[in-house]
Amino acid sequence: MHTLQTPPATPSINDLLQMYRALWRIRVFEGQVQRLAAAGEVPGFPHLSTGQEAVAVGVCAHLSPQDTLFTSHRGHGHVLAKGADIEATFAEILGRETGVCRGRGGSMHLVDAAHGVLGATGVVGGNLPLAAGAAWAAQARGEKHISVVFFGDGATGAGVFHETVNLAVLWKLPVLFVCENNGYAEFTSREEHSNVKHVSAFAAPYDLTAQTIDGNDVLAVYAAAGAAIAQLRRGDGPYLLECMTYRMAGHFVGDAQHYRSKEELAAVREKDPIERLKRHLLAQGVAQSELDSLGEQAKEEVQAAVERARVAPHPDPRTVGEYVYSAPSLAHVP
Amino acid sequence: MHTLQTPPATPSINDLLQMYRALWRIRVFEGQVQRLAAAGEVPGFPHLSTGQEAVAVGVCAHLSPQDTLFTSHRGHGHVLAKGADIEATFAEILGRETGVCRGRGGSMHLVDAAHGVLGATGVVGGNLPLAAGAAWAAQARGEKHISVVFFGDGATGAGVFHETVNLAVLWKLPVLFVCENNGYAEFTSREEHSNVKHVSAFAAPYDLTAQTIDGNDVLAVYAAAGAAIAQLRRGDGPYLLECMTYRMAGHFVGDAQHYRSKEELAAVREKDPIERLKRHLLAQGVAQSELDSLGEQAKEEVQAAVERARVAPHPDPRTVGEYVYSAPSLAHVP
Amino acid sequence: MSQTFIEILRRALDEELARDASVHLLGEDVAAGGAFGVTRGLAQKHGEQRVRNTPISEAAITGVATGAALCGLRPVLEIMFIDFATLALDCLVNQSAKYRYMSGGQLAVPMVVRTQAGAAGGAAAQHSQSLEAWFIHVPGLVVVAPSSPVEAYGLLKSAIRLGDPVLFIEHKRLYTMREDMPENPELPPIGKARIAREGKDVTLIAYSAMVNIALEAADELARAGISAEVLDLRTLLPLDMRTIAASVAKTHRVVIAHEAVQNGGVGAEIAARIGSELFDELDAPVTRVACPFVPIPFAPELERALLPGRDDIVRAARGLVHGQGH
Amino acid sequence: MSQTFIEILRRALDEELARDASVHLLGEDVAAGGAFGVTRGLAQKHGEQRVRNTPISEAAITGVATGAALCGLRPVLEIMFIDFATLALDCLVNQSAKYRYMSGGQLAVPMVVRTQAGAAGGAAAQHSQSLEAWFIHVPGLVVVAPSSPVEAYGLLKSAIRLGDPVLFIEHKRLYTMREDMPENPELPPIGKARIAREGKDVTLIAYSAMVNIALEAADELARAGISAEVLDLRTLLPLDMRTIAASVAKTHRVVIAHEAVQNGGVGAEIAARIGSELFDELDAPVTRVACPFVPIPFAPELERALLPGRDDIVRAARGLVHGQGH
Ligand SMILES: Cc1ncc(C[n+]2csc(CCOP(=O)(O)OP(=O)(O)O)c2C)c(N)n1
Ligand SMILES: Cc1ncc(C[n+]2csc(CCOP(=O)(O)OP(=O)(O)O)c2C)c(N)n1
Ligand SMILES: [Mg+2]
Ligand SMILES: [Mg+2]
Repeated sequence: MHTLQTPPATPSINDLLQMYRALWRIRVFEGQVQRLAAAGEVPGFPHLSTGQEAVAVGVCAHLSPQDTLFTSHRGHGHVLAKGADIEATFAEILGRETGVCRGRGGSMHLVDAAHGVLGATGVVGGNLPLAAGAAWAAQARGEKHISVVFFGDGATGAGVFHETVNLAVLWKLPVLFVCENNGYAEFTSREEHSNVKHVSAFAAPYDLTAQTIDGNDVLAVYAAAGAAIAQLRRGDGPYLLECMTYRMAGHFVGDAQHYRSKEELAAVREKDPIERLKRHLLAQGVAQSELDSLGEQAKEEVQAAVERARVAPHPDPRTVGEYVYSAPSLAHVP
Repeated sequence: MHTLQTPPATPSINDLLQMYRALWRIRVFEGQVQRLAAAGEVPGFPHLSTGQEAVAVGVCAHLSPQDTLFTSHRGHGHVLAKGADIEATFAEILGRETGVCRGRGGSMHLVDAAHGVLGATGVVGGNLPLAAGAAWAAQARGEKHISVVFFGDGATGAGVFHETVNLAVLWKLPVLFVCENNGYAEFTSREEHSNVKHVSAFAAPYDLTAQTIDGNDVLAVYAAAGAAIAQLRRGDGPYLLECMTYRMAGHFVGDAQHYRSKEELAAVREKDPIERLKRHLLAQGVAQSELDSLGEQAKEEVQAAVERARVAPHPDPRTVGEYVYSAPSLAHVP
Repeated sequence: MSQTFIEILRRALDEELARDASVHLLGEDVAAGGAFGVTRGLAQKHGEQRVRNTPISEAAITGVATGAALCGLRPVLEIMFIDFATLALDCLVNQSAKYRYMSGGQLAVPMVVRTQAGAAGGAAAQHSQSLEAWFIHVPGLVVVAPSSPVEAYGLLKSAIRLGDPVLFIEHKRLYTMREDMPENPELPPIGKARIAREGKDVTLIAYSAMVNIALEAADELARAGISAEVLDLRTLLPLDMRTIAASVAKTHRVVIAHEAVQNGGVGAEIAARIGSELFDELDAPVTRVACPFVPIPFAPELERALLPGRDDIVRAARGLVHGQGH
Repeated sequence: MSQTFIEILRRALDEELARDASVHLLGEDVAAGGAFGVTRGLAQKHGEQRVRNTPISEAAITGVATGAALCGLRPVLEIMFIDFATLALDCLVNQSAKYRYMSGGQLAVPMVVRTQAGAAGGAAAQHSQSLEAWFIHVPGLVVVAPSSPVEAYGLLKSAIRLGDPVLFIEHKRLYTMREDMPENPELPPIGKARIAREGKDVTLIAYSAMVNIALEAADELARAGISAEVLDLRTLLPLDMRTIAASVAKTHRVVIAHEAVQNGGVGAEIAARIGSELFDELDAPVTRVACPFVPIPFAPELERALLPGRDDIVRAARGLVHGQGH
């Protein structure tokens, strides 16, 4: 496992306040998904990123709209942190015509091309080579932007993770592999999935630069991601960033979580990334009131967007057959 | 990469003479395949193991018929070293009714269940999880025998290699992974396939015991395999043995080998495992004449078997539909 | 007292684990009960060695199950969604299905791959597919798709005991369906269809969750004075043409209904065989009711608009009986 | 002067690489010319950045091609044998095919997957399959299967320029087929079948290498006074029913021939559609000539016994014309 070459970037207080608000945005957003899912307003089975927000925020703080992002089944936070419109994202999760994918994709297949969100996959590991491919396209065109892919620790059980890492290293692709190691794959703990405790350990054989950090510390994520992305932009090849984190919610909305003890869940709350940034900012002399109002602003911003999404129109059933092919002539298949 | 726990087994002179003959058996066998393939007598596109015989012989010297073996597209040598009948094996490669698979399988799909040869695959990497499964069956039944799988360095590009290693370690399966690293995958060198020079390097993250050895030195293979198999029989989990070797022939019979220089091919001949064992035995005081006669015996033994195989009956076309299902009632599909 | 599809499947697995020591379960989270709870409690009862959790490695676990089957275990592998069977196809198609043949009869692969398929409630494009048609195109495989809890109970047991690689497809909408277990349920033979309802005017051929929809359609048709016979194929490979022929000889009209997209679906093979083998029996063209050629959308109203339903079958059957549609 | 299928394919790739900077080739050994020599010399001419070798990682390279296509490259991926496409299906089916739909039209996957299929000379069970039927069952994909070098030239160019994920299937037996390149060859549109030979008594529908066998059968039938029309489908998805209908309206008899196993094959879909859409046009049942339901054996005499040939088509056509067979 390598350590950082370049000194960690240090965010200004203002940057941190932005991130604080961004963390709250995701937290509130996921809370609304949970609430409405419980109320039966959300189709499918959404997976929440509650507790893992610092990874999304700390990494995406370094990205431009041209940088491409791929995420997984647990991608709401990444998409928001990348700049996708809150209302359009929520509308997609509700399956509305105003959703980013016009209600065709849903929670597990969020795409917002205008903001560089090129996709999410419901098949674990399936997003990894796509991100490498986007990086290849940038490399082939001599463009300077990079590709980022977020995935869970369970995805390292999938062969395509290893295939993709091998190819990315071989081709020196500007792709950042961000693993959110939350210690579980569905109901099964990491120990039962693999003898390999840290995902970053997979990097060594390839001479892939990698680091394991505390993914609940947004400052640590910001610093590590900054250094990693700097390396990528220099054209020095891929980077694997493992962020140790915790999922405060169930695997999906409705998961009874029999596999986790009360104590464990309590301990998880201790590590809440929002609380930790708050403590840091208070120590830096930021007023409690300012932080509270930032939280409030995020809450209002999201809730307003959610309410607009809830009253947005549903897709027209007559349009169900659109977007299958490039040309109508190809689409005439019964 | 770990080193051996147990002292290397030391073969007796007699063991070595057996191995010398076994090496010649494979060498002559492959020579006959090449000769008859060139003459158009061999269907398909056989892949020869010429130059890699020491791996097959050194490993299989430790195996009983109950131990299961899986090999790849380059498996003639492994199958013979495991004890399969020479004539039935050659007959299979000729597609005859007397072949081990009654001519249904061919060079890339050799099976000889009676000798524990449970299969070969034409799909690179496909044999690895099958071998792990055979090991699981032994473990589940509390049997002491082990499972061995031979594969090439190119197979480490396939995701299923990594999936299988992870599972084998997790389940502590008695499976020996034997990689024949001959530096090429078809026409492309290892360097172009992976940034990982040594396949054994993949073991470290899993805490899988692994070793890289000179695969053209049958003594080294015998010793390393002996120690590895001892560990397996103790129930201490899987082992990865990387054998550095060279393919003296083309990727398949007919390969023009534009991708290798005359010098490289000459250097390869320098490393001939048969020559090396011969030098060792002469140094041990074995008479040249004895070695020559062993070579001669192998040659005659194989050539006689080949000639019998060549005149063996072809499969009856009317039986083409047999062996698809367990019961005729299931097989009535037009 | 009635039980759900999931509970009855669990009972079948429990009994097979108890009956035969060579039966082993494996799959992602199966020791924790599985994503849908089918295997709940089985690891505790039969041991974690018999009911094993696996990593997210569809390719490897299918290979491991196949290798174990070659050595005489009878693995029952759970692939959580048939959409993920795409990751297991090399092994299933190139190895499991062909092993008996390629080895000239030396080896067999007595294995069952349980998987879950179909669309419901916004599972969206990658968790809703019906891909059974791929598997009926592969010599050496057997494909079973039960239509009810009790059917699933017997068919799963028959599949586990068969001796060939079986793809066992469970429709997610059936998981909550309830039925009473009969005293001593018979085990339906693999390869035999079932007449779910007798009729004389038109034959409705269906399988999996579509059987119940076909039965509803038959009720509706009865009200319109049309007597529909409903066939539950149960096994898609091999196909029970004898039962189909007997029904067509009686009704001379056929509607084939499945949830999979029509193009290249199982219905195509059935229609083609009826068209060639029973040409002179047909009074009207064989009609297929299936999903239009579109991925499954997320939004419920789009999903609903796409999926074939009772009314589509009724309309097709009426068309045939009243001579419309051709 | 005539050229082989391989040489003409190479020319098409060479010209597309020169025409459009977004076209890139990737696959195992493609920079070294590829396993069959199709890409020989292209890396030297267009650079290793445009013609890239890959590791043996079918899943990842299909994903990499798809991701690059999402960003506007036009990757042409070589999957050495269609048997190995089993390793790429998650990406092809769950991602490449559905991307345009799942994104609500925001993104597209302009990608061609070239692959090689079919049985010849003892390639055996894992290197001989014809699996095109799986792909016509997947909304979002396009499937092309050329029957000759010149056809392949135009169809490959049309496929590269299309803007959808295209599976381009090359039959190994066609690789050595020679043809003269016309002066300025037209590019056949995707989705349009071709009348390979005009006739009036019976329609022979085929694609890929089976077209040439159907043409031989037509010669043989002509000697027996039967005028056979031969259709070369060229595109299997979408199917050109208009051309098929026009021919059937003329001949009223149909034989569908392909090398893939019959059960669940492309012929099933074609037969089913003719049976329902052209029911009243048919004077005889649609007959399929295909491979029996058996894996491809290694031994040449077994392989030969299994593969459908000219005589099978002739027999089927005679049966229809002389009213046998039903
Ligand atoms: C190939 C595949 N197998 C199984 C599943 C079912 N599944 C959905 S999420 C999940 C666990 C993923 O764990 P991890 O990658 O750690 O992500 P996390 O859910 O912890 O964020 C599984 C097994 C899937 N979606 N894809
Ligand atoms: C999945 C898959 N992809 C591609 C091929 C074509 N192929 C056959 S052998 C081979 C090279 C294998 O290299 P390696 O594993 O090192 O074995 P070696 O031939 O060197 O013994 C390839 C790419 C294949 N058989 N299977
Ligand atoms: Mg996880
Ligand atoms: Mg090699």
